[in-house]
Amino acid sequence: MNLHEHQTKAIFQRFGIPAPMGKVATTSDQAYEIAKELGGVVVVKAQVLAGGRGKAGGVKVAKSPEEAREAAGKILGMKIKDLTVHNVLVDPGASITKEVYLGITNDRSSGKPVLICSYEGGVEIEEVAKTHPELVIKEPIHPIMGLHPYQVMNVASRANIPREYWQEFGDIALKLWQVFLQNDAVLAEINPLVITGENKLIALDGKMGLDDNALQRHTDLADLRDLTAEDESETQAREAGISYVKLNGQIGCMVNGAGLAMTTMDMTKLYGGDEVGPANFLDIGGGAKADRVAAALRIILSDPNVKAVLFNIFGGITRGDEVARGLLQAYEEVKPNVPLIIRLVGTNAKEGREIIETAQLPNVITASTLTEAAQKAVQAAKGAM
Amino acid sequence: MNLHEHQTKAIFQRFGIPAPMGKVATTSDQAYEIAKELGGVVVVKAQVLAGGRGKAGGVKVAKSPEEAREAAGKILGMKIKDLTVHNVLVDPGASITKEVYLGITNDRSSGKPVLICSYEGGVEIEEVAKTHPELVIKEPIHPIMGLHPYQVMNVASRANIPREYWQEFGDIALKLWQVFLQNDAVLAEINPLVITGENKLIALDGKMGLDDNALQRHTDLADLRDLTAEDESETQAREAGISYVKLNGQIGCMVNGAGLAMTTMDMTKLYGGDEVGPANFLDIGGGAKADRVAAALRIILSDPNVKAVLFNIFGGITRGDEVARGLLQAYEEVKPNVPLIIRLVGTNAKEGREIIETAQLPNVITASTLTEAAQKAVQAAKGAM
Amino acid sequence: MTILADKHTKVIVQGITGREGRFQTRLMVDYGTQVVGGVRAGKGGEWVEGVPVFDTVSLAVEATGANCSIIYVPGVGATDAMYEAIDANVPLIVCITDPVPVMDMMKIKEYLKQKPEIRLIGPNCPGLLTPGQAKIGIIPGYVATPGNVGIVSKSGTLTYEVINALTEAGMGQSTCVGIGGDPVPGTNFIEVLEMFENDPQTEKVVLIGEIGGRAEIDAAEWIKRHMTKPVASFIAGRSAPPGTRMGHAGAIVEGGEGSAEDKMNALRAAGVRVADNPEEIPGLLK
Amino acid sequence: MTILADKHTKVIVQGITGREGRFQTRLMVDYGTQVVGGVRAGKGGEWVEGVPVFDTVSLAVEATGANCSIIYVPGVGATDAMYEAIDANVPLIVCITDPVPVMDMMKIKEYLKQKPEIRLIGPNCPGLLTPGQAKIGIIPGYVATPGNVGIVSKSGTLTYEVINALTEAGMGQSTCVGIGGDPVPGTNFIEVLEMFENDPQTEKVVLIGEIGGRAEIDAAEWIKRHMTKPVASFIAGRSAPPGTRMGHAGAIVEGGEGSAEDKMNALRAAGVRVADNPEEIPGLLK
Repeated sequence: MNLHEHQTKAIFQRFGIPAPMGKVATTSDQAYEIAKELGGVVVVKAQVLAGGRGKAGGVKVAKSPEEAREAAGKILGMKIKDLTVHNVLVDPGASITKEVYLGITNDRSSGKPVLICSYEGGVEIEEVAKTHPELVIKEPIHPIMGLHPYQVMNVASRANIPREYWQEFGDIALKLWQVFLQNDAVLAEINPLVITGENKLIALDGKMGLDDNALQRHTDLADLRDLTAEDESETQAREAGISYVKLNGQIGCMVNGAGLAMTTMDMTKLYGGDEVGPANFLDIGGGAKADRVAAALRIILSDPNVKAVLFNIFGGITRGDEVARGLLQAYEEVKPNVPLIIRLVGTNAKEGREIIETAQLPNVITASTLTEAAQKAVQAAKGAM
Repeated sequence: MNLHEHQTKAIFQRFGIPAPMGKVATTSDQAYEIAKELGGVVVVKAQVLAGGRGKAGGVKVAKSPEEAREAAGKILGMKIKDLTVHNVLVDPGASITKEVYLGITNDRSSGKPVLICSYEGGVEIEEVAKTHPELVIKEPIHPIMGLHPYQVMNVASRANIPREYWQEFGDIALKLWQVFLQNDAVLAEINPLVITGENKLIALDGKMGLDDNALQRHTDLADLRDLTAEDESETQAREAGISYVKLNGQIGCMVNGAGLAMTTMDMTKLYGGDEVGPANFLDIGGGAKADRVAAALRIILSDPNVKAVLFNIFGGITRGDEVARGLLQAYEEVKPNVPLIIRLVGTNAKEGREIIETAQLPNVITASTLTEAAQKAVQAAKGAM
Repeated sequence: MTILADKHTKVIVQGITGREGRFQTRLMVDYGTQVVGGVRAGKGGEWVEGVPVFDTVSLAVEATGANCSIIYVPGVGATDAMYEAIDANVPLIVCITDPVPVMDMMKIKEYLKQKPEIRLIGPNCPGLLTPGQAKIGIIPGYVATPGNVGIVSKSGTLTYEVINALTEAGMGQSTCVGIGGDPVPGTNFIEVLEMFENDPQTEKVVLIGEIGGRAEIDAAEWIKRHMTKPVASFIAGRSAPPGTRMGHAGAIVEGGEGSAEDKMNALRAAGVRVADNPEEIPGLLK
Repeated sequence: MTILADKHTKVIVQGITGREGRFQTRLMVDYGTQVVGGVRAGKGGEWVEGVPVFDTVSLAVEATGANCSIIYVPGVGATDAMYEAIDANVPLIVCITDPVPVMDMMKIKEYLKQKPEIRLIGPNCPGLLTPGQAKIGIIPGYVATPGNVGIVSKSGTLTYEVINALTEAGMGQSTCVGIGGDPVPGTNFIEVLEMFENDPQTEKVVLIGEIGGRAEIDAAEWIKRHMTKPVASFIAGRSAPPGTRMGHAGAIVEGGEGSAEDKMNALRAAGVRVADNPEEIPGLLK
C-alpha cells in the first residue's frame, strides 16, 4: 500500500523530519484559500499514486492565490498514468540550492534494509543508478541492530555531502530510519531532500510504501488507504477478502492460489495472443465457499471488458463436489451473461464435473486440463467479441 | 537512582500496567482530603527509599478519612532506616486474593536482563530465593532481541500461575519489560502483583531503580530525583560533579579515583579499628582544580563528625605541584579547623610536598605512603576526639 | 532417502487449537505423519485429534522428542511462534502462516545466522510433502506418489498442479518443498536444490518460480555451476503488469527487476528446460 | 612478548578532536605509542598533535592499517563509536569513556559473540599500558617500568598506586590492563588472566578487584583450576556499606552478594596472596 505525498510528509513531520507542508485542496477555490493563507509563492502538486507527476504537468508553481486557483483547476481531474487526480497539495514555495536523494528500502537478496543516498537527487534514482552507479551510495542496515549513527556519517562522507550539512543530514537519515522501522515501510523516500537558499535541509517531496503483511499491526495506517486511487472493484474485493488486480484483457479469471492464478492469466495470454488476454488476477483463497465465489463472480463481471470467465480450481483441501455445488449456487445468485469455462482438479474432481454437467446451465463449459480450459476460454471470448 | 512507589506506579500506568493509585500527601489534612475523595477504605503508605517499610509501621489501612488523617499523622516525620518520611501515598484499598512477585533486573554474570517471577510474592524475593529457590522462576532476556511473548508464557507455566490469568499476566510482564527497557532501568519490580477478589491483576506496589549511567538520555527521569531523600551534602556534591557518599566515621576522605577512594576508606578503617573510620566516600575525579577541591572540602567539613581530613591524590595526569597549589588555595578559601593529612603521589609529588611544607599551614601534616597517611589520619582523629 | 523429512520425523504443531491448525493436524495424522504433540499456551493438557497439547514448545519437545515443528499460528503471533521454535532448537521449522511482516522475517533470518543447524521453511508456504512418508504442511497428500522427482516451489496450488501432472504421467516424487512467495523466505531455492543434488533418491528436479526478486536467477547461476541432475522449470506471471503485486508479497516486478522473461532466459542459459505451460513439465523430464 | 599491545600496535583515536581525546593523544604519542590516526566525523583532513584525522573508522583503518582503536568519545556517543569500531573489524578496542549505559553494554557484548576475533576493553577503564612499548589509555606511563608482573584491575588510580609500588620495589610490569568498574565490562578478569598465563614474559600476576558482582569469585575459581603463575590481589571496599554504590557503576554490594570479604576468602582459597593494603603487594610477590 502506497501513501500520498501529503500523508508521507505528515508522518515525516511527526518523526521530526523538516518537511514544509501546506494543505490539501479538492477544489480550485480551496487551493486559492490555502495559497492566500500561506502567502507568497506556492506550489500546487497533484496527489496521485504514480511517478512522473512533474513531467505530466501535475506540479505547478503559482505566484499568487489567483495563479494557485488556476493551477489547481488544471490539475484537478487530470489523468496521470490512468489515475484521476482528486486532490492537490498546496505547499509553500522553497528556494532550492541543491537536490539530494535519500531513501530506505528492502534489499531482497541480502534480506536487509538498505539506505540509499545520492547527492544527485531530484530525478528517478533508478535512472541515476543505471547511468551513474558510482553516484548512488548504498549502506546496508542490520535488521536487528538498526541504523547506527556512524553509518550515516559514512554515507555522508561517501556521497560527498558538504561537511557543513553532515549533522543535519545525519539527523534526518536516522529519523527516516525510524519512519521506516516504526511504520513497517517497504519504502521511505525523500526525493528531493533539498538544501535551501537559507542553508537548511528540508524534505520537499516524500514517498512511502507500506508492508501489506504488517498492516495488521498498524490499523491507523491502514485507514490512510486512498480508495479513490484504486478501482472500485479492487476495494470490493479487498473487503471480501479476495486478492484481485484489474487488468485490461477480456477473460475474467477465478482461481485458488496466487501462483495458479498468475499461471491461469499466463495461459489465456499464451493462447489468446495479441487479441485476447486476462481481465484480472484473482486469488479466491483456500476452499471455495458459495458466497465468496458469488462475490468474486460479481467483481469479475463488473468489468465490461469481460467476455468470458475461466474458473480454475484445484480442490486440495476442499473436495471437487463441494466446489461444484458452490459454483452452481453462485451462478444462480449472479446469473452471468457471458460463457463460464470451468475446470476442476484434485479431490473428487470427477464428481464435481458431473454435478456441473448434470445441471446443464446455459453458457457453462467444462474442461479437464489447464490447456483445454485456457483454449476454450480464449475461443469463447473471441466468439463473444 | 531509585524511584518512589508513586513515581514508579505513575510510570507503570503510562505503560499500561494496571496500578491503582491515589495521590501523594505531605500533611495529614491532605491525606484526609484524598481519602475523602477516593471514598471507602484507603491505604496510607510512607514514600521512602528503603525496604522494610511495612514492618516499620509505614503502611496503614484506614477505613475513613479521619483514620487516614490519623495514620498520615503517625507516618509523616517517621524515620525508616535513617530516612525521614516526607510524603505518604494515599491509595484506594484493594481486595487481595493472592500476591505474586514479578520483576526484571540485570544479571551481571550473564550480562543479560532477567525476568524473575514467584507465585509466592508479597515478601522480599531474596528471602524466597534463599528458603525456596525452586519457587523463584528466572527467565533470561536476550539483550538485543528483547523479551518474547512466548517466554512470558513459559514463565507463567513454570511459576504455576493459574491458567485463567496467563493472558493478563503475560500482558503485564511484556509491558514491564518495556518499562525496564525504555527507561534504562536496572530494576523494575511489581511486588506484590495482586490477584484481586474481582479476579483482576493489579500492581499494588512498585519499585524502580534507574541506571545512573543512562540518565544523560533521560532528563525527564533525572528530574524525578527526590532530594529530600538524601543527605544535603550528597546533593551538593552531585551538583559540583563530585562522587560522594556520606558514612558514619570520623575521617573525611578526599581522593581521586573510585578504587583508590574505597581503598583510602578501607585503610582508615584498617588502622582505626572500632574507634575511628571513614566519614565518607569521595572521588574528586581527574585532576584536582582548586575550586573543585574547595567544594569537596566544604562538603566533607559540613559533617560535624569529621575530626580529620585525609587527602590522597595520585597525580597521574595532573602534576603534584599543581595539585599542591590547588590544595593551598582551597585551604585559604575554606579555612578548615580540623587536621589535614595530605599525601601526594605520582608526577612531581616531591615538588608538591615541598610546596605544602613550605606553606607551613597550621594543622597540615604530609605523608608519603598510604599506610603512613592513614595512620596519621587515625592518630589525628583520635587526638581530636 | 529423502530430504528434510521422512516417516521418522516427529512433528509438533504450533497453533494446534486454532481452526486451521486443528483441521490440518487431522489431515497430517491421516496421511501417516508422526504428529507427536501440539502447542498452545494455556491449553496444555488438552488433546486435539488424538494429539497431546503442551503449553510451550520446550515442554512439547522435552516430552515427545520432536525434531520438527509446523506453525499454523495466525497473524502476528506467527513471528513469536518462530522465535519460540528457534530458541527451543527445533532443527526443522515450517511456517505456513501468511501474512508475516517482512521486517520480522529479516530479523529472524539475521537471528538464524547464529544457529546454522536450524532450517526454517516459509512463511506463507504450503510446507513439505515426502510422498508415502510425511506430510508436513497443506500439500494435498493424495495427488502425490513416491518417486524420484524433487520439487521446489514458491507457489501452493501451482505445485499441486505439477505434482498431479507428474503423478498422472507415472512420475513419482521424492520430496516436494514449498518455500513460499514472500520477499524474504526462510529457505531459498539454492538451499533446496543443493539438498536434492545430494539426495540419492532424487534423480530429476522441478523448480517452480514466479515474478519478483532474483531468487530464480541466483538459482540458475547455482544450477549452472553445481547441478548435475536435470532440472525443469515453470515461471508464473509472464502476463503480469510491472509494478503491481500479484497475490504473494514477493510477486512484483519492480525497477525493471524480477520479470518472468529474465528468469526464464537465465534458467534456459543454465541448461534448465523451461515450460510454457505447467502441464508440459512431465514431458520435459522424460 | 606481552599481551594485547606492544610497540608494533597501530592505534587510532576515536574522538581525537575532543578536549580529552586531544590531550591523551599527546601523552600517548609522547610515550612512543604508534598513534597512526584519529577519527571524528566532519573533521577528516585535519591534524591533531601531528596525527591525521579521518571521518570514519573504516577510512582510518584503510589508510593507516590500524589494528587498535581507543575511544574517548564522550557521553552516549561512545556506544556508537564502539559499534563503528566493531563493524570495521578493529581487533582491539579500548573504551575509556564513562558513563556508558549498562543496557548498551549488554547489547554490545551480545553482538560481540558473533565476532570472537574482536576484543573490547572497558568502558570506564584506564586502558592498557605495556611499559616501554605502548600506552593505550590514560595510565601514567612514567610510573611503570618493563618487567614480568602482569596487572589486571577494575580500578584506575588504585592501579597506578600498585604499579608505582612495584616499580619502587624494583619489580617491572609486563602489561597493565584496566578492565573498568562497570557491571558488564567488555573484557573480564578471567580473559586477561588466561592471556597472562599464556604469556611467556609474565611470571607473576596482580589482580585488583573491588566490591560488587562476582567477577573476582569467578576469577578465583578459574585461578584454582588453571593458573600456574603466582597471583597477588587487593580488593577495595571492605569498609563500604552494603546497598550503596561507591563511585563505579558496578561497585555495590547487593542482595548479600559482592562483599570484599567473600571475594578475599574465595581468592585465598584459590591460593592467591591477598593484601590488606595495596602497598603490601610487592612484598607478597617476592
